[in-house]
Amino acid sequence: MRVREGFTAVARYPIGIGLVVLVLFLLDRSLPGFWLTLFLLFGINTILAVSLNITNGWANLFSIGHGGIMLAGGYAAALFTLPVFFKVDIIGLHLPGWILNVQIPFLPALLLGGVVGSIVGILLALPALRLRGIYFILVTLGFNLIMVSIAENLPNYTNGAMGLRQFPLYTNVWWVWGIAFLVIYIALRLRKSYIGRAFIAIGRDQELAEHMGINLLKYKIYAFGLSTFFTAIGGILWVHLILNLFPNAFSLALVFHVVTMIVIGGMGSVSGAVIGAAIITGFTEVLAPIEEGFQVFGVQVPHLFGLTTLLLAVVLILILILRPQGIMGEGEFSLQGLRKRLSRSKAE
Amino acid sequence: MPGDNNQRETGPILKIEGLNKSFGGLQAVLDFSLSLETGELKGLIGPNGAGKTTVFHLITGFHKPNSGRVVFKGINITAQSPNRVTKLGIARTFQKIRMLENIKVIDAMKTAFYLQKPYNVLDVLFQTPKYGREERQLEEKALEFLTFFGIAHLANDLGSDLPYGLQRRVGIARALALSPELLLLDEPTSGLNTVETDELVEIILEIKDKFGLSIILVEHDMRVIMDKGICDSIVVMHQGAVITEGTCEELQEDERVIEAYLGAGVA
Amino acid sequence: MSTELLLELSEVTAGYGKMPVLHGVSIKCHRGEIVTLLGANGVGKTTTLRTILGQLKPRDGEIKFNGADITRLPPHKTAALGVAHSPEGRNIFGNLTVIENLRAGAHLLKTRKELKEHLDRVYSMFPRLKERRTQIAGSLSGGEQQMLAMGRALMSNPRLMLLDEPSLGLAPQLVKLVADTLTEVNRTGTSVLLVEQNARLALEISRYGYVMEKGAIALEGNAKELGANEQVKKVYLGIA
Amino acid sequence: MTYFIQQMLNGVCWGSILAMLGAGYTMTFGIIGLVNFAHGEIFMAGAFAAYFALHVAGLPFGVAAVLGILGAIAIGLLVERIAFRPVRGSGMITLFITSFAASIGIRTLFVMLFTDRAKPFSMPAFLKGAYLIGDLFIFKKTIAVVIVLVVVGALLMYLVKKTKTGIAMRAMSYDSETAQSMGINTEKIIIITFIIASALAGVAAIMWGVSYGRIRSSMGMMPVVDAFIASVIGGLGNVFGAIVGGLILGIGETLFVAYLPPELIGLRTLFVWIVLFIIIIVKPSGLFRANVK
Amino acid sequence: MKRLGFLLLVFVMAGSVALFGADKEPIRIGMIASITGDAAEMGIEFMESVLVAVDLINSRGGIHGYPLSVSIVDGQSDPAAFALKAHRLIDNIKVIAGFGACDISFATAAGEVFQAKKTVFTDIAGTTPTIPLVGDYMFMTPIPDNDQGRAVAMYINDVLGYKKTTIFKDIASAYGTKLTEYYIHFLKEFSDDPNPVPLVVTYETFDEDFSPQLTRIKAQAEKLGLEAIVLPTWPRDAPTIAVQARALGIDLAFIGTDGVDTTALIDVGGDSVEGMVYATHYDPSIPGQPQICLDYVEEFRARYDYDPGAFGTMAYDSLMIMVEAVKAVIDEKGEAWWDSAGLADKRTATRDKVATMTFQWTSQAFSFTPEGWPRRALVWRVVENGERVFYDFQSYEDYTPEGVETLPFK
Repeated sequence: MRVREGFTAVARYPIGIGLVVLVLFLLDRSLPGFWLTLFLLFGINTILAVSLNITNGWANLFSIGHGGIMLAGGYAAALFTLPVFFKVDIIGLHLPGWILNVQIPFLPALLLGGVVGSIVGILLALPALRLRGIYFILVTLGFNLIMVSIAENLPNYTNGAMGLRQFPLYTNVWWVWGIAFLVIYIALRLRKSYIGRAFIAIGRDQELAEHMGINLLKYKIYAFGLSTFFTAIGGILWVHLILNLFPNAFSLALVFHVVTMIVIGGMGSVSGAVIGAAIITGFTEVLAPIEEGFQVFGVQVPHLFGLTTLLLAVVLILILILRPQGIMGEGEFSLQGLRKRLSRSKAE
Repeated sequence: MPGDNNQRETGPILKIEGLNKSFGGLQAVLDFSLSLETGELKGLIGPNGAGKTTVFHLITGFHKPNSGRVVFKGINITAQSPNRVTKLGIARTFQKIRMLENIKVIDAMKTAFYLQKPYNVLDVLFQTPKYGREERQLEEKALEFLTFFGIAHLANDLGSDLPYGLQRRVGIARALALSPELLLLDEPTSGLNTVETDELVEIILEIKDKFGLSIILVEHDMRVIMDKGICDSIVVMHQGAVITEGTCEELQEDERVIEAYLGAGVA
Repeated sequence: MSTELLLELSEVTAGYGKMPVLHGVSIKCHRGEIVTLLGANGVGKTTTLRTILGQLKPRDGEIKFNGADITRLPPHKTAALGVAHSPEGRNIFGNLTVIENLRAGAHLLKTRKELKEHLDRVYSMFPRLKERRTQIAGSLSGGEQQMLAMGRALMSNPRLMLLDEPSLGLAPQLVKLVADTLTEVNRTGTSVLLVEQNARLALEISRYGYVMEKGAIALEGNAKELGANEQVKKVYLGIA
Repeated sequence: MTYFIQQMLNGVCWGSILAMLGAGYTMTFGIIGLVNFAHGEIFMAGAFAAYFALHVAGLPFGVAAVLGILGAIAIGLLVERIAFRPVRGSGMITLFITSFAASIGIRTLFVMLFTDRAKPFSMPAFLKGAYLIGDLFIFKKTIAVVIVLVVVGALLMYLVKKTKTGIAMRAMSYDSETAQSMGINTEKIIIITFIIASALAGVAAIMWGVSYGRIRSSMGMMPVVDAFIASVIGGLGNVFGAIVGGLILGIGETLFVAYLPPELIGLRTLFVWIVLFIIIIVKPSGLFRANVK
Repeated sequence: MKRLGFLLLVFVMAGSVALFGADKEPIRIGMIASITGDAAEMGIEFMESVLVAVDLINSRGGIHGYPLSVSIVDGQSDPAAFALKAHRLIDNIKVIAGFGACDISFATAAGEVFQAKKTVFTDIAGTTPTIPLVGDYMFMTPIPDNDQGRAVAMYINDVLGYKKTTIFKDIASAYGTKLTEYYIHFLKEFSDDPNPVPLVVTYETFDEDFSPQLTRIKAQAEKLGLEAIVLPTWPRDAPTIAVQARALGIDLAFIGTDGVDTTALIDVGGDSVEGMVYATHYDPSIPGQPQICLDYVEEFRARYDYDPGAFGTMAYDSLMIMVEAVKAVIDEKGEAWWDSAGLADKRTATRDKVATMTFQWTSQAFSFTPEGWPRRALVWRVVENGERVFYDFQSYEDYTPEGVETLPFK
C-alpha cells in the first residue's frame, strides 16, 4: 500500500530503502513457510500484474498470451539453472554441450530468460500488432496454447510432459520483492515520463497519439518488450519457487488470474495491479478454510471444494458490473491523495 | 530537422497539388489544390460532405491519397505517416472532440509535449536532476499554455469532465503543444455558444500572431468566417472539389457559393 | 389541407454527454404537411430528429406525436407509432440485399399481403430498386442508396417521415427525383419533416419551414415567405 | 481410398459439432459483439440436461434431446441475464472477461455438483450400427449427425436470410441504432439470438453425446476454442461461414491425424492455429464476408 | 449471496456431526488433491476414498485411541497451489505426514515442500519413477511406470501371448508418455520380435474424438498383424477409445493399465470394454487382504454405489501407510513419548517407519525400496458382464526378474 510514496522516497532517501530492506528482512525471518510462500507468490503475481498492466492496461494491447511468455522465459532460464547431472544423467536432454554442461547463477539466468521472453514477445507482437480487438486477443490466446503444445512435443529439449525438476531453490524474498519493487518503480517512473504517457495515449486514442507524433509501432513494441521481459522473469521466479516446470503450468487459467488482478485493481493503475495481486493471491487462501469444511458450534460443515473459484468468478462479474474501473480506477495510491480525502471528509 | 532530404523549394509553407481520394465508389476529394503562405490564415468552407475533413486527413497522412502531392516547407509529405508529419510541424485538431479518457488536463498537455523528449530513459529511471528539471519545465510550459487559454485552474481536472467549450480549448492547446508551424483547425467552434465562439476566435487570432502560425480553418459557422473576416482568404469546397477561392466579400457575391450552400432548387 | 397537429416539440433541450446541442426547440408539424428544418451544418438539425425518434433522450421539454407523449419512448416504440426515419448518410444495411433492407424497414408490418403491397408501392416509386433488388446494398451507388433509405422508411407506411439530408451528395437530376418522390409521398398521406441543406429545394416543396441557428429556432414561417427572406441567407452564409 | 473416405467421415462428424458451436458463437458476436467464452458451458449444460433425462429419468431419446436443448437455452439465458446484460455496452474486453468468468464459474459449479467424472451418454438403438460398403463403415450416427447439420443449418439459413426476425438480426448486427428506428426491438432480438445460439449449442451437445458416448463437466473447455476459431475462419458474424469453418477445421484436424507421421499427431492443436493465423493474415475478414461491418 | 447461504445451509444440515469422545489430541495427516480444475476426476475419488477410510479408522477407536484427522486441501490442478497448500498443511495445520497429488507436476510441487520441511509425503497416483528423487521423505504408492511398463510387457508377451500390439500415447501426460516408452522398451527385450510395437498413435489430454487414430489403426491392423491395443490413459480416455474402436469395427483386444481402473470404464465403456484385461493395484478378491480393507471396500460401495478403483484404493493405501507408520511409532516409543515429543521428532520417526516397515493394513502387504518405490504386486482385472473382476496376479518378484535392468533409461 505504500507503493507510490514509498517509492518516490526510495529514490530520494536511503532511509526509505533501508526501511523496506528491514521490513523484508524481518518478514523473511519471521514468516512461517506458508505465509512466506504466500508472500513470495504475492510478489511474483505483483511482477506479473504490473507488467501485464503495461500492455493490457496502458497500451490497450489486450494480451492473454503472457503465459506463453512465462513458459518461454521459464524454459530458457531453466535449461541453464538445472544441475548438470539432472540434465545429463537423469533425464538425458538432447541439447548442445554449451547448454547441457553448464549451470549458471540466478542473475544471468534471469536476464537470459527475460531477454528470451522479450524476443518471443516481440516476435509474437510484430504480426499481431496489426490486429485489433478480438483478433489480437485470439492470436495471443493461440500463442499461449501453441507454446504449451510445442513444449510438450519437444521432449528432447524440454523433457515434454515429464517436465523439469531439481531446480535450485533460488527464489527468495530478496529476488522476488527486489524485482517486484523494481518493476513497480519502473512502471511508476515511466508513467511520469514521455514514454509512459505515449503508451497511455496509444491505449486511449491511437489516432490522436499518432497525431501527437508518436510512432505507434515503435511504442507498441516497447510496451510489449518491456512487459514480456518482466513477465518472463516472473515465470522464472515462479519456476524456482515451485521447483518444477511442466508445459501446462502456465495455462490460460494462470493468465486469467493475472488478468483478474488488473481488472479488480483497476486497469491502467500500477498500485491497482499490486492491490489486485494481493487480493487474488490472498483470496483463495483466506477462503480456503470455508471450502475445506469447518466446525461451527459443534456442527461440522462439510467441504465445498471449488467454492473459492466460484466466488472469484462471481466477484469478478460483480466488480465489472458495479465498479468497472476497478478499485483504483486509473489513479495511483498516494499519501497526499489519502490525506486530502481524509481532510475533505473531515471538513464535511 | 528530420524528414526527407528532398530539395527545398522556396515559396509557400504548404502546397497541395491535384489531390484525389475516393472511398469505394465515392469521390471524396477531387483534384484539390491549395497553396498557403507562411503566416496566412486560410478558411476552408463548404456544405456538409464537401470533403473538408478528408483534406485534413490527407495532409496529415491519416488517409493516403490516390494521387496528388502535399508539400510542406518544401518537403514532400505525401502519404507519410501522421507521426512523421506531426514531427515536421503540422498539428491538427479534431472536429469530434478527442479527450484522452480519464486523464487530467495537465497530463494530456504533457503527453502532447511528447515530441520534445528532453531527457532519455536513463534520466527517467535514475531520476537524474535533468529529468526533474525538464519535467518541471514541461509542467510549467503546459501551465503556461493553459493559462493562455484561460483554463489553468482546471489543470488537475479530468479532461473528459470539462464543459464542452473548454474541451475545445484543451484540444487547441494540445495541438499547440506540438510546437507546429502549421495548424489545421477542424471546426473549432462547433458546439459552442455565441460568447464562447467569440472568445475562441480571439484566442485563435492571438496564438496565430504569438506563435507565428500558419492556419487552415475548417468552419461551419459562417459568422466566424464572414462576420469576423478573420481569414486572409477562403477556399470553398463542394462535392470534393474546390469551386472558388477568395475573400469574404468576393464570396458573398459569388453565385456558385450561394448555390452550393442554399442549393439550386429543382425548378 | 387538414390542420390536425401530428408532431409537436415544445422547448426541447438535448445534447451529447457534455455537449449541449438543442436549447429549447419548438416545432409543429400538421397532418399531411411537409415541414422543413433548415440551417447550416452543426446547428442541431440531425439532433432534433434523433431526439424525436428517441435515440437521444431530451433533458427537458416535451415531444408529442399524434396526441401521445413520446418524449422518453425508445426508438422502436416511436417507430411503432408510425414514425419512420431516413437518416443522414443513409445508414443502409450494407450487408443486406436491397430487398432485405426493404423488409427490415417493413419490420412492423404484420401480414405478407401488406408487405407485398408496400413493396410494390416502393418499387413503383423507385423502379431502380426493383432492378437491383437482389444486389448487396453496400454496393449501390450513392443515389441508389438514398432511394433505398427512403424506400425503406416508406415500407412501414408511416404517418410521419423524418428525412435527413436526402439530397446530400446527389447529382441534380437525382435531387429532382427525390423532390418529386417526396411530393408524391406526401400526396398519399404521409407527413414529412425534412431536414435539408439545400434550402431552395426544401422550401420549394414544403409548406412551412423553420430555420435553426446554434441549437435554437431562429426563424419560422411559410415556405414562400422564408424563401424570400434575406435572413435565411444570413444564417447560411453569414452575410446580411 | 476407403481410408480417405473413412477419415473424411470422421472429420465431418467432428466438424459438424464445431460447426454447430461456431454458428452459435458467430451469432452472439454478430449481434452484440460478444465473444461468449461461456458458450462451452452452455453446451455442457445441454449435454447434462440430456444426460439426466436419458439416464436418470429414463426418458426416451427424443424427449431427452429436446430437454437437452431446453437446458442449454436455460443456461444461455441465465448467462445473458447475469453476466452480459448488466455490462452491455461497456466494451469488448469487459464482455470478454465476464464471459470468461461466467465460463469458469459455471464449470466449477458443475464440477462441485456432479464431479468431473465422465458420464455415459448412450445412443438410441436406431443410431447404433453402420452400413458397410466394402471396407467402409458408414455409421448411422454419422449419417444422423450430417442430417441434423444439414437440416439445422438449412433452418438456420432460412431463419437468418428469409424471416423477419433473421433480417432484423442482420440489420441489427450492421447498425443497431438504425435498426431500432425501423421499429426493431433490439432487446428482444438479443434474447432471441441467445436462445438460438444456446439451442445450437444444445444440438451440438446431443451430437457430441451420440458421437463420443461420454460427457463431462469440463467438456466445454476445449471445443469452444476450436469452435471460436471456426467462426473466425468463416468470418465472424457469418452463420454460413461458421458452419463451413467448422467443417474445414474438423476435416482438417482429422486428416492431419490421418496422414502425418504418428509422432507428429500431437501437434494437432498447432494445425488449428496455423490455419487461423494464415486466415487472419491473408484475409482477416474470414473466408466469407462477415455480417458485421 | 442468498443462493450461497442456502447452499451452505443445506450442507450444514446434511453434514455429519463429528464429535470425538476421546480427549486425546487428534493425529493430523494432510491430503492434497486436485478436487477442482483439470485433474478433478481423480482428486474426487481420492477424497471419497479417504473420507470412508478415516471414518472407518475412527469408528475402530482411531490410532491407539488418538482420533485420526485428515485435512483435505484442494490443489486446484495448479502446481503453485499444491506448493502453497503443502506449506499450509505443514505450518498451519501441523500435520505429521502428508499424501496426495495425482501427476508428477503436482506430486513434486508438494513433495519439494514436504521434503524441505522434513515431513514424509506419499504420492498417490503419480507414477513417473523419478518422483521419489525429490528426497528421502518422498515415497510413491503406485507401481512406477518402469515397473508397470515391464510387468505389462511381460504379461502381454508371456501370458496373453500377443505378439504385435499398438499403443495410445498421451503426449500431454507424463504417465501416458513414460509408460509407453517403458512398455515398448521392455517388450522389445522380452519379445522375439524386433518390432513388437509397430505403431504408436499419439493424442493429447482433452481430445474427445479418437476416430482418426482408430481408423488409422484399423487400416494398418492387418498389414502389421496387430492383435491388441494398449491403453495407458487417464480414466476418461480408455473407455471412450474402446467405444469408438468397437463402433469402427475394430475387434482387437484392449489392454489397460492402472489409469483406467475407475467406474467410468464400465459406465462409459459399456459393452465395448467387455473382455478388456487391465493392470491395476487392487481387487477385493485377491487373497490375504486385511479385514479393514475389505470393510473399507464394503463401506465405500455402500456410500457411493460403485467400486473403488485404482485411484480410490491408492488413496486408501497412502493413508494406511501413514496410519500404520504412526501406529508403529507409538507402539515402539509409547504414548507418553508421542504426547510430549516435538512435531519434528514425530515427523522424522514416522518417516523412518514408512521407509523401513512392511504395511499390513494396506490393500496388499508391501514395503518401499530404498529409492522410495513400492514393492508390491500388480493385479490384473478383466471386465466381465459389466463388472470389473479379478483376472490374475503378478507378484513383485514375478515382474522384477534377475538380469533385467529396472530403470533402463532416464
